[in-house]
This record gives sequence, structure tokens and C-alpha cells, in this order.
Amino acid sequence: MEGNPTGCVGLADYLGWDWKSKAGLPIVNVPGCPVQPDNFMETVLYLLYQVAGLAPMIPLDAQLRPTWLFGSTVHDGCDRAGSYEQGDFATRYGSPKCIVKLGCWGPVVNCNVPKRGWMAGIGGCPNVGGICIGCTMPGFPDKFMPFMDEPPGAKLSSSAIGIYGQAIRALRSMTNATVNKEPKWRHSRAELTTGYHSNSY
Amino acid sequence: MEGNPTGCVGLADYLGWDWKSKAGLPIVNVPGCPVQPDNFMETVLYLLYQVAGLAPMIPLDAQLRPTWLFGSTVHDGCDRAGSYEQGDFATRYGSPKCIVKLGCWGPVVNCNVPKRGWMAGIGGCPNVGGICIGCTMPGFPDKFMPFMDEPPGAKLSSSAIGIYGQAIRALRSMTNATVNKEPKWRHSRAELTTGYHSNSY
Amino acid sequence: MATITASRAEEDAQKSQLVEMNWDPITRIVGSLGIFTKIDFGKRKVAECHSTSSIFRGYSIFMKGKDPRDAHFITSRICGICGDNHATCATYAQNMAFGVRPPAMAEWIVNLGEAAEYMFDHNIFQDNLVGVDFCEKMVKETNPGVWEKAEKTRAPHEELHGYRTIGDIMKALNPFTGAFYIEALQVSRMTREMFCLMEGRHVHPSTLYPGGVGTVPTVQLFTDYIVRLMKYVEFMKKVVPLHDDLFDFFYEALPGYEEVGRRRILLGCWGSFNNPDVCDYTYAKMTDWGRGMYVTPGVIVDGKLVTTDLVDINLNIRILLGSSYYDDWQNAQTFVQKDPLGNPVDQRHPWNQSTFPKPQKRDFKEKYTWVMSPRWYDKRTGDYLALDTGGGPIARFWATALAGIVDIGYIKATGHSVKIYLPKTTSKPEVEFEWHIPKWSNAIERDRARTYFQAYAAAAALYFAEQALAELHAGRTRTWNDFKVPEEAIGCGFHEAVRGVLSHHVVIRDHKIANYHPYPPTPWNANPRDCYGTPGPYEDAVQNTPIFEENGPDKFKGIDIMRAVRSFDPCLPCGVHMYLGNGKVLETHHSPMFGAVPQAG
Amino acid sequence: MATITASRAEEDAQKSQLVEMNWDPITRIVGSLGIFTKIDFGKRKVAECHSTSSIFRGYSIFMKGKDPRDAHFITSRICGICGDNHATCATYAQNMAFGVRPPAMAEWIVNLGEAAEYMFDHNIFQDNLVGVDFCEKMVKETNPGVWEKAEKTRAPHEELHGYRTIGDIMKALNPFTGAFYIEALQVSRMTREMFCLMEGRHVHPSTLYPGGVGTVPTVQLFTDYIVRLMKYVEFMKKVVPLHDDLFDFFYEALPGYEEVGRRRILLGCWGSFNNPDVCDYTYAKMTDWGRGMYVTPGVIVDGKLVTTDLVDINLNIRILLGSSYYDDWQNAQTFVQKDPLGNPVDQRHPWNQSTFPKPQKRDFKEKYTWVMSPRWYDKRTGDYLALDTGGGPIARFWATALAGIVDIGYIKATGHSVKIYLPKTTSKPEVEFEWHIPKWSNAIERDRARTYFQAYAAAAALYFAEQALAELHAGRTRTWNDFKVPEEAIGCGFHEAVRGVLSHHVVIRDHKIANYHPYPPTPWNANPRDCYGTPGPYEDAVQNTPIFEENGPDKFKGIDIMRAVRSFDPCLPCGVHMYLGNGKVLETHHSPMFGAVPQAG
Repeated sequence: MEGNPTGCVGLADYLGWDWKSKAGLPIVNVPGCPVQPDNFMETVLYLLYQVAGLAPMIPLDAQLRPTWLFGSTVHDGCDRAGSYEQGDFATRYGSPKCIVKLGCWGPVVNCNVPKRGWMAGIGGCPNVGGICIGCTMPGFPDKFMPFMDEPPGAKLSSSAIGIYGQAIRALRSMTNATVNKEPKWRHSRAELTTGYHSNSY
Repeated sequence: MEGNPTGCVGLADYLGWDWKSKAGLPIVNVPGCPVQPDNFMETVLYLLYQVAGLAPMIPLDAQLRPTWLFGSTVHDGCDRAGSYEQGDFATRYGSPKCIVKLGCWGPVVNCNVPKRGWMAGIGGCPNVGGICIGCTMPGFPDKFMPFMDEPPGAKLSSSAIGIYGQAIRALRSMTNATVNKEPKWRHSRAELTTGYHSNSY
Repeated sequence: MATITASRAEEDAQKSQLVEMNWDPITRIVGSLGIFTKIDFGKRKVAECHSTSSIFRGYSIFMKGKDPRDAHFITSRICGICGDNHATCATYAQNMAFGVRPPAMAEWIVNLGEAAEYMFDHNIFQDNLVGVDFCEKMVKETNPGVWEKAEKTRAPHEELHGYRTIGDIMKALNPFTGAFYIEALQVSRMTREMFCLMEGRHVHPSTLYPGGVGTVPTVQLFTDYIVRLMKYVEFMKKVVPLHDDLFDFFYEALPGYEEVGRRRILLGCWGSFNNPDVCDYTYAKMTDWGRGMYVTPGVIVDGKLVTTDLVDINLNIRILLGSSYYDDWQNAQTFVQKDPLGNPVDQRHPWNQSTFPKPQKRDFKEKYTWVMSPRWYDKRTGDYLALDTGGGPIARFWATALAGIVDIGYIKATGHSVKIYLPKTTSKPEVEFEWHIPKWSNAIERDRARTYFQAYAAAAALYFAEQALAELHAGRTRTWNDFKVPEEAIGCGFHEAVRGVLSHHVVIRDHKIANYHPYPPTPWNANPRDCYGTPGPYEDAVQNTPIFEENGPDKFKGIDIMRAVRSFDPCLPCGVHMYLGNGKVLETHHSPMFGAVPQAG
Repeated sequence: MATITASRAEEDAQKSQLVEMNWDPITRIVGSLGIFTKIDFGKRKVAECHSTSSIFRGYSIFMKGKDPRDAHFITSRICGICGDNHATCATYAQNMAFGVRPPAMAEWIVNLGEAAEYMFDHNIFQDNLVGVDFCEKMVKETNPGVWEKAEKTRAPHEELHGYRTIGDIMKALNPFTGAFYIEALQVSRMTREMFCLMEGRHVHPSTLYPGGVGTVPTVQLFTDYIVRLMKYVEFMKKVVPLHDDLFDFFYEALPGYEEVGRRRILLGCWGSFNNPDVCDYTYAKMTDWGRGMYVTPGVIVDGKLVTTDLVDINLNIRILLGSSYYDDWQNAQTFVQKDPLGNPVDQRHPWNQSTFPKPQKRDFKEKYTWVMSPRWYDKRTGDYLALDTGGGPIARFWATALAGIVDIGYIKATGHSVKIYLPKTTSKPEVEFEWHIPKWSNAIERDRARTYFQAYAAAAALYFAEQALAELHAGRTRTWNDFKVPEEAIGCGFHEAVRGVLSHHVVIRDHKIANYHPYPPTPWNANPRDCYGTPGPYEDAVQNTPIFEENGPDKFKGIDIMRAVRSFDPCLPCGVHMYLGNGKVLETHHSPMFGAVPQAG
């Protein structure tokens, strides 16, 4: 978080992204704020299988997230995408339509929550009317704020819905790549680079 | 069903679509083959509220289906619509993409199953890889067969994904209106008009 | 020819003692099964029984001319209880007709779905319907002496299931209030979720297709299944000893109870759970891949395994008339002269059947039901055997045990028994159960086998899940192979519906369905006297049933007859109407509502 | 000024009897609460107690400069247990600052979500954490005599909860194996589902916004909620009498137990559940709409209700230093001179607070914690009152009861008690519970109130669901009203987090957040001695606690101290470390794992 006086970082930022345990296990990130409970337990179970020799090395993406959980975007699994596709966007919260113009970052965020629901298939984010604020992404929260504005990438693609699908997907993956990057102040160095200045307040 | 020697019909076809009980209650159809269990119990509960004077007349569409359950299409609530919108269609069953080209009637079928799931948010139809065969529709099954061919309306709109959203929606509602009509042989008259001829077999 | 059960003339007891009692309908599901009996209260036995069905559907008629790819979608709708068994069996027949072999992953997914179906349906039927016939309230009303004994009898396996006496078990079975009744009902939600994970929807699957499945195989899919499965495995460690205690007690408390629902050992099992390593769906290799199934197909006559060969099983199916409301098709079109191996196919075989409905008045001396009489021709003796399914599990166990083929770690068929190994779970250690071939084919053993088969299905699912995960980890995630519908073809599918044998036979001409005949378990069990006078299994089993109930005709509940019929799992029995012969209603009750206020009707 | 608790000099008992015992951390959640005590085993009482927190977050610092609309999203992340309470409270403050009044439907949805949160969190804390302190295994180890008595004591309400003796209740509370422990854990899933229906996700809601909610109100939404709620209502009919029996028994079995965790009655409640008929979020009308809340705000001093006016409550909040690791802001910027009514705002008020962290070594004579000391200025006496929240429910009940305002059919405040009416459910008749103002503010009564408040939340939810359905049936389904972020504004939100008072204060300048201070319950309860020497509530309550545990220093578990601290619901207590003064670890255990193998560490 920009301005954070503690400069706290995640485990991979601290130990290094290519850190491996003595048993050869990498750091596994199961992101989400909070993490979807079944995503977490399922990852633990996978690692138990792996340790027992019943599964190969856990498949992770470049951000060390399990690929089967974080391989698709929120939009890919969102049951409101039908309204997106029809160019039929919500203009106020509480509408059952696609809320991308109200701040939802779904099209560029890697997360399975709308598809899986939050608990026993109940709840979630854009599928139940909550804008996706990107909490599974390395760039969270700074790159997604202010949350309630339409994301710049989404603005482009939601007005470009007339363009051929291939083009849209290319556009998406660019934006997706951007928010999958770490903010510059996440590192294990001693100096504090979040923009916090103790004398500024 | 075409060719059915029994000529069986639904309650509204038999009693008449404007039939009312002595208490002024209409026939309420909760379609689905089978009906989604929560949809059924929820409708019963609504009617109990209504009978107790705690709710107004149950809101029904022209097919006597509760509007809050059957007001949207399968596609409107499908978490694979994002792939439809990107023109990225599955070419074989088992793909996580939109299966409209494999026979899914979702875009023109009124049903909340992909949104609600089948049991405790688990299962469903196109959301889990099963083509929608239109089992909540008056035209079911005849107007949707053969099931595994791409629906003619969908073929049109899935290739027309480049067209402006408004146009697509207009196209949809036409097809949607068609399949919401009864097959001609559903009636309460004595003669059998399903196309069955006892001497033909 | 020849009747195969010991023939029994209608005995003429004292007129005052012979009371006609009818249960119609005996099920809530399409089929409207009715059991018409005459009971000899003098000799305390059933003198005569007819099984009837008052409904006609017409599936084999309106399937004609349809696209063959639609077969599994349409035939799933035959049944609101075991629709998925029909859909699965139809895809087996389609695969053969279209010449397509699904990827292994698809077979594991189907096997996991069908295993969940067995776990679900046997559980809810056994513990929420059969159980009511054995609960405190029912036993108190029908056999007060047995109830007194039950209260005093310690349960041998108390340490495994937690109930001190047999009476405590019976109390736990009381509908809506019994602890075990409630627990079983909750478990049934979980198994249905397992089913929906694999096949999309219950009871008509959305994700089954010829050539494979539409389900997307992921770590999440199998994890979600396995976490529920492990809870079921733990539940089984309680359920099996609980039912053993209950059923053993009945033999002890009511000497001679083995005669209830007993009939000659004539069991059919068409096999379940295809093995993708060997199953290529070709008719030519059906003998081999049939024997590769994880429940072995077989026909058991008087305790001997006559065959395990699906080709043999297939060719000797005969559909007889005699007491059914149809015209004969002996001289109608012959669709299949020879099977793909060159064997001749009988005109009374499902491939060649034509359906000519002929509605008429019910007459027990003539025609009295819409059910035909499926028989299995025993070429050794020339008998047309009225095989029953025993409600499914007893036949599956018997065939699997005698064949001695299945050996997958969690399950081992020994030639005389079946061992089931359940691993450690949250709060219970690992357990090995062993199903032994019983002395009788009767009500109690049909019910006992059902419980053991729940454990069998769970054990098999553990194996299937491991195999599926291995495929997934190896990156083989394809679930469907493409095919073309041939201009002309035939196909057959063999499966086990929850309550017994299921076959689908299809003939394709001009890319369309020319003939289609599904044979689910109920026609095998509920059929009437055939043209040779051989009664169907229900008729046969009920006619042999002695009456242990202590009530006379006035308060008669017919509990022994109900236990006999229910042991066959006639879909989901729910409504029971009881009439006195002279047309007066004696009593009406709905067994799942037993304990609630009885309703006249 | 002046300390408000009876001041207590450190008594110098025999050196050999005075043992230093520390529990650090006492919670698993951010905050790392540590309780450092000196226990006098001679006099069997606690001689001294310090409450510390070893972690600093910096929220009030990095909130500066952010978009004010982001406040609820960010502040939700303050806590992984009650994030939704923060989000809700933040939207209240935003609504005031932005001048927006949400549609009534939105308020009902938020109320239903927050009611579900109370039902969820109180349930899991009470029955899966507090309960363990009262379970068979714990009581056997700490007070064997009490256990013997419990086994022989009949439970007065056996017919309502099904447990014959108090010992049976204690057995049912055993972690992981006790029947009630397991049932409560399962219920907690259901209440969390209820929460997710309304607020999207637990624990950081996705559907809350300033101006309303994004949840789509449908018959399905409320039906899905109500079916779960009715199960919880049924559960409450068992839980309330069960806990009454358990807590009453402790008073009886251990005379003097009312002194455990007892302190002067100094309770704060900031009110919960806004009433959309009156709540317009303007500061000008806050007095009125605050009194319209369905849990009445109030400050109770020595059993008297000093105020129910949110303006009064707001203006008299003071943040003191004294033992905290911060530099003072007395001479820093003043953000708000006067409130919108023209009342002066103190420099020590959250609106004017500046945060200057100053990390340093822990020194119990000087600075020893990151927690500041919130106080409430009592203008009648000039005291800076160290109000506690009593873990939430006791303060909410006390204020609501004395105010006598709430009267919604399912709940009625009488002026001296609160009546809760629960309607008929599946298997239990309707029930009326009545919470009476207790004699003491102590551990047992805090715990008892928690149970009753679970029933209160369920009863309130029944009312909210009816109101929401009425809105829905009337067609008023709008859930959000638009707003503009003003260039300059101030706002405050008052709410009850699960474990007590919660306030958010925001100052907006140039459309950005210029100052933001959230005050959740834990700073109120866990704070250190302030600049006047007044100890914080934990310190105070623990210092007053006599030791009933039968173990000496060697096997000491500190159960009475744990019960005292846990009664305040210090987030979710989980890890408990215990040290002897000389640095040697006496014992370590994690209470939710109590019964499992203890781990050194």
C-alpha cells in the first residue's frame, strides 16, 4: 500500500520469487483478500498429495499461483458476462447487469471466485453485484484505486465491444499483464519506498 | 413429444391457460426437466406467503412461470458468456469455453440454472459443460431437437458477434419468442395430433 | 418354455379366512405399481398375488425417427429417480452404434457420477424408506413382541455405530425424528452434490454425451468430490454394522423370517463401471470388456454362475407377452437378423421388438398390466427364466463374488465373497467389510446387500478418483472424442440402474432411430405371468411369503408383504393403499409420512 | 481526569508466592495481544496485569490522500474477523460525508448481513472457543471438584436442550468430539452463507458501497436467507437454555465466581442496525436517528444510562496516550474545530487525531504497547472513563434495556430487560426469552449476554426480512443512490462490531481523505494505563480476578484469567503461551486444539 510506514511485503518479495524449500518446494501464493476458503484448502490438499508422491509438482503461474485456480479471469467465469457481450451495462449498483462501468476490474483480474462462489456456491463478487477490486493481483490495491471508477482498460474494451473478439482478447492480455506486476515498492531491501515520509504528516 | 401415442399435455394445456382456482390463484408453472429443487420450494413458499396475505399475487410471465426465476435467459446468467463475448467458442465437449456451437440453446431459453447452480451452487448446465436443451420451455423438446446441432438462432448471433449489442438483443428476443410458444399438438381436445399413427409402426 | 418356479395352485382355504388385499399404487413414480393379493389368515400366508401397472408411456414408439444423438437426453426422462442410469446406458449403446471410444478421463468421470448415484439412492431408499418398515413405531404396531425383545437385545456392534440396543436402532429409524433417519437424509444431499459435480444435474445429467462428457476435469472438480466422499466413507463405517445388527436380529427374533420375500435364486446383473483400459465399445470385444467391468455382469441360477459373457447375456434376452396389454410382434418386421458376430438374433429380442399397445379392461384371468415379461433363455434347460434383480445389490455382489475378477485394492472378489477396504477417515480407523454369499435370495438379504453395496460404491469411487487424478496429473484432460452418426448401425448398452439390470437396444437406419428398446429393472421384477404361466418375481416372492404380523385382517398393515416388495426397491415406494376384498378401504397410509397423521384416501 | 477504577497499589506479598505469568500472544489475529500478570498464589489472586500489543499497522497514516470512496474497501481489511463491520461503519461515515441516503431496501440488506455476522461470529466464538474453557476436559484439569459436582447436577432445562446433567453439557463442549461443539461448527457455515447472500463475501464484503448496496433483491435472495434463518432460530431454542444452565451452575459450584473478570459497570454501545425510516445520515439529525437504531446506543456508568445521544457519544470520545508508543499530537493540526451543529471538537477527538508512531523497547513502567487509550469524557464528573464493550452483547443489551425504545414484535425493550420472541419452527414451539440486567459486569454475564444476543440478532433478522420482503413486494427494489464526493466534508459512522463499539471518523479535503481514524472495540478493551494512570479494561478486570483454579504454579493453566479475558471476545483467542517469571516456559497450549497433543513452543 502506497504510504505504508511499515513497508510490509509478501513472502515471495521477502525471500525471493525463485526461493525453494529444502524439499524443493516453491512458495505457493493463494491470493485473495481474504482467500476463497476452498481455494486454500484445495491447495493444501494438493501439496499433501504431492508430498505423498501422488501428484507432480504443483502447477504455478509466474506469480506462484496455482494455475487451475487462477488461470482464468474473473470475467471469464462471470455469469454477468452475457450482459457485457450485449453491450448492456449497469449504470447503478444493484442492477443485475455487468458492472464493469461501475468499477469492476473483472476482465483483467485472475480469479475463480465468480465461477466458484464464495461459500457453497453462494456469494462472490461481480456475479452478486460487487465490483472486482483485484485482490488476487500483485498490483493490489494500489493499481486498482480508486476502485469505484471504471478501469481504464475496461473502458477501452467495453466501448470496443463491436471489435472482433480476437482483438479484444489481445487488448485484455496487455492490461492483464500490467496488473500482474508488482508495485515498485515491494522488495526486501531495507529502505522504505512506499512513499511514506514520517515528516509529511 | 412428436409421435407420442398418449397425447399427454400439461395442466395449463388441459385446464386452459387462463384457468383460476376458486381462491383466484392461477396455474403456476415451475418448469424444468427436472425442476431445479430450490426453484420449486421457493415458489411453494411464495404461495404460502401469498395465501397468508403477506405477499401480493405471484408475478408470472405469459407462460405462467414466476418472473423472478425465469425472467432471464440461460445465457444472461451463464459464467461462460465471457468466452462467447470474445468469440471464443468450444469446438469439442469438455472445453471450458462457451458451448453454443455444440448445441447449447442458452441464449434463447428462460432459466436461472447456470446462475443458481443445481444443488448448493454445484452443477448446472452450460456452466459445467452441458448444452442447454431448453427443458424449461413450452417448445421442449421438439423445438430443440436434434439437441447436439448448433441452434439456428445461435448460429446467426454467434457469427454476428461483431454487430452492435442492441441488434443482437433484438435478434435474441425474436428467437426467444418462438421457442416460448407451444407446439401445435398440445391441447385438451380429444383428437391426437402428435403425429402418431397407430398403423405406422 | 416351462414355468421355473415351483408352481402353486390357488389354495381354497375357508372362505371366511381368505381376504383380498390390494396395494395400488405401491410407488409414487410413473409406473403406478399395484400389488393385488389374497391372504389366507387361517394359514397366515399369501395365497395369490398379481403385480400390475396402470400406466403406458410409449417411449419405444416415439423414439422412432429421432436423431440417434438425442437418445440419451430423451431416455433419461424415462425415470425421475434413475434418469442418469438411463442416460449413461444410452451413451454406451450410442458409443457402440457410432463406433466411438471416449477418452479414459470421460469413463472415470462417468464412473464417479454413477458411483455417487448408487451412494445417494441406496442410502435414501434404505434409510429413509426401507428403514421405516423396521422402525420402532412400525415394529410396535405390527409385532409388539418383537419390539419388547428388541429393547432388551444388546446391539453386537454398539462400539461401531453407537446404539446400545436393537431397540435404540429402531428408534433412530423413526421417520422425521429418528437420529439416524435425519442423518441419512442429510448425507443424501452430499452424495447428490457429488453426482452434480460429475454429471452436472441430478437426475437428468447435462454433461453426458456419446463420445464422452462435457465436464471439465480440474483439481478442483476431484477435490470437491473427494472431500465429500471421505465423509461418506466415514458414514459407511457406522451404517454397515448398524444394518447387520438390525437384520441379524430379525432372523433371531422371528424364526422362519428367511421365508419372507424368498424365491428361487434367479438373479441377473448386467455389470457396471466400464474399465477404459479394455472397453472399446465394440460388439466384437464385448465379452472381454464386459468382464473388465468393476461390477461383473452375470446370471446366477440356483446359486451357480451360468455366464459372465455380455454377448451371451444379450442374445438370450426374450420379451414375452401373456398377461400384458399388447398385440404380439412375432410376425412383424425383423430389424436385426444376426448380431455383428454372426449369431442369430431372436424375434423376441429387444432389437426386434415392436410395440403394439392394446388398451383393455384389467382381468386377472387374462391381461392385467402394461408391463411385458422379460425373460432370460437358459439354453442348458430351455427354460425362460424370470430373473429378478433383487433390487440391484444382491445380484451385483453375487455375480461379482462368484466371478472373482474384481481386484482394485479397495475391493477384492474372492470367488465366494467380496472384500471391501475403507481407509482411515477423520475420526474412524481403517475398516474391512466382507460380503458373504447368503443362503437365501430373500427380503432381508436383498436389504443387507444394499447396505454393503453403498460401501462398495464408495470404495470403487476412491479408486476411480485416484485414476482420474492420475490422468489429470499426466495432462490427459480430453474428455470427448468426435464421431459421425452412421447411416445404418445397431448398438446395445448394458449397465446397472440403482435397482438392477438396465439395457438399451438401438437400431439406426437412414441416420435415424428405427427401433429403440430400454429395459430397466422394474419390468424384470414387476412383470406378470407370461405366456407360459410363469409369474413375475414380485408375484412369485409375495406368493411365497408367510405372515408374521400379529394383527388380524381388521388392523392388518401387510408389513411382511411390504418388506418383501420393498426389498426389490420398486423405484421409490411411497403411497400404499390397502383395500379389503369387498371394496371397503381398511386403511391408507404413506410410509415416509408414517408417524404423521394418517390420511384417508 | 482522575482514575475511575478503584486504584490498587501493587501488593508486596511474600516473594516466594508472587509468580509472574504471561500469555503472549493471546490472540491469533493481528494485534498480538499479550497479557502479562503477576499472580499471588498465597492470596490466590492476580496482583498486577499489563495488556500489550506488539504490532503496528498504520491505517490512519496510509489512508491519507486516498479517494474517500475507497475507505470502506480499505478499512474492511483492518480485521480478518470483523472486516464487514468496518466496511459497514465506513459506509455510514461515507454516507454522512457525501450527503447520500441509501434506499430503504439497501438498509434492510445491510441489517440482514450484519445480523448474520452477529449470529455467525458470536456462535463460533461462544461455542467453539469460550465453550472449551468450560468443557469437561478443562474443568477436570482445573477444578476436579467442580467436575464431580457437575456430573451429579441435573440440568434444569434438560427438556429444552436434551442434556441430562451439567456434566453432559460439559462433555458436549469438548473440542472436536463434543456433540454440541460439532453442531455449533456446522451451524456457523450456514450463518456465513446467510452473510454471503447479503454482502457477497465473508469477511470483506463485495457488495457494500456508499449510497447503498450492489446486492440484487429478489424473492430468491430473501428465501435463501429465511430458510437458513429459521434453522438458526430453532437452534437458538436449545442454545439459550443450555448456556443458562451452564453459567448458573458456575455461580452455584464456585461461590464468589461472580468476581472473576468483574469490573465497575462502565459500558459503551454505539448502536446497530439503522432504521431507514428515520436514518438520513445527517449529523444534524443524528440524535434522532441514532435513537431509532434497532440496538440502542448508550453509555452506562454504574448501572445508569448516562446518554443515548450519538452526538453526545461522539463529542466526548477522547484518545489518550500514556503508555503507548506514539508522540503526542496535542500541538499538531486541528482538522475539525466545530461539528456541524456548532459544538467544539476536542483536539484529542478522532477527527483531530494525528498518528506519530515512535517504536521503542517495552517497559511496563513507561511505554509498553501500540494500543492507545480511548476514553469517554463524562462531563458530569470530569472523569475520562475507561469504558469497555463487554465483548459487545452485554453493553448492547444493557443500553437497549434501559432505553426501552426498541419494540418490533420479535423484540421488546422493557426499561429493565429485553424480551425476545422466537416463532414456531420445524420441531419446536414458539419461545419467549428475556434478558435481565445482571448484578455484575463480569465474565459469566458477558458470556451469557453473548448467547442471548445470538437470539436477539435472529429475532431482529426475522423483522428485517419481513421489511425487505414488503419493500420487494411493493416493487421498491432500488438499492443504491448516486452521490458526488464533496471537496470538503467530515463524516462519522457508529456501529457495533461483533465484539463491541466501532466508530470511523473521516475528514475530506480536496476530494481526498485528509484524516481517517477507525476505533474498533479492541483498543477500547485492550488499552494500557493512560496518562492519568487509569488501567485499561483487561488490565482492570484481570487485576480484580480471584483464582479458583485448584492447580498450583507448576500445573497452573490460568483458566480463571483466561475466562476473564475471553469474556471480552478479544478477536478470536487461539494461541496461549504461558511463562514463568524467570523466563522458563511452564506450558504452552492452543485452546481450540485443547484435547489434542499439546505442542511445545
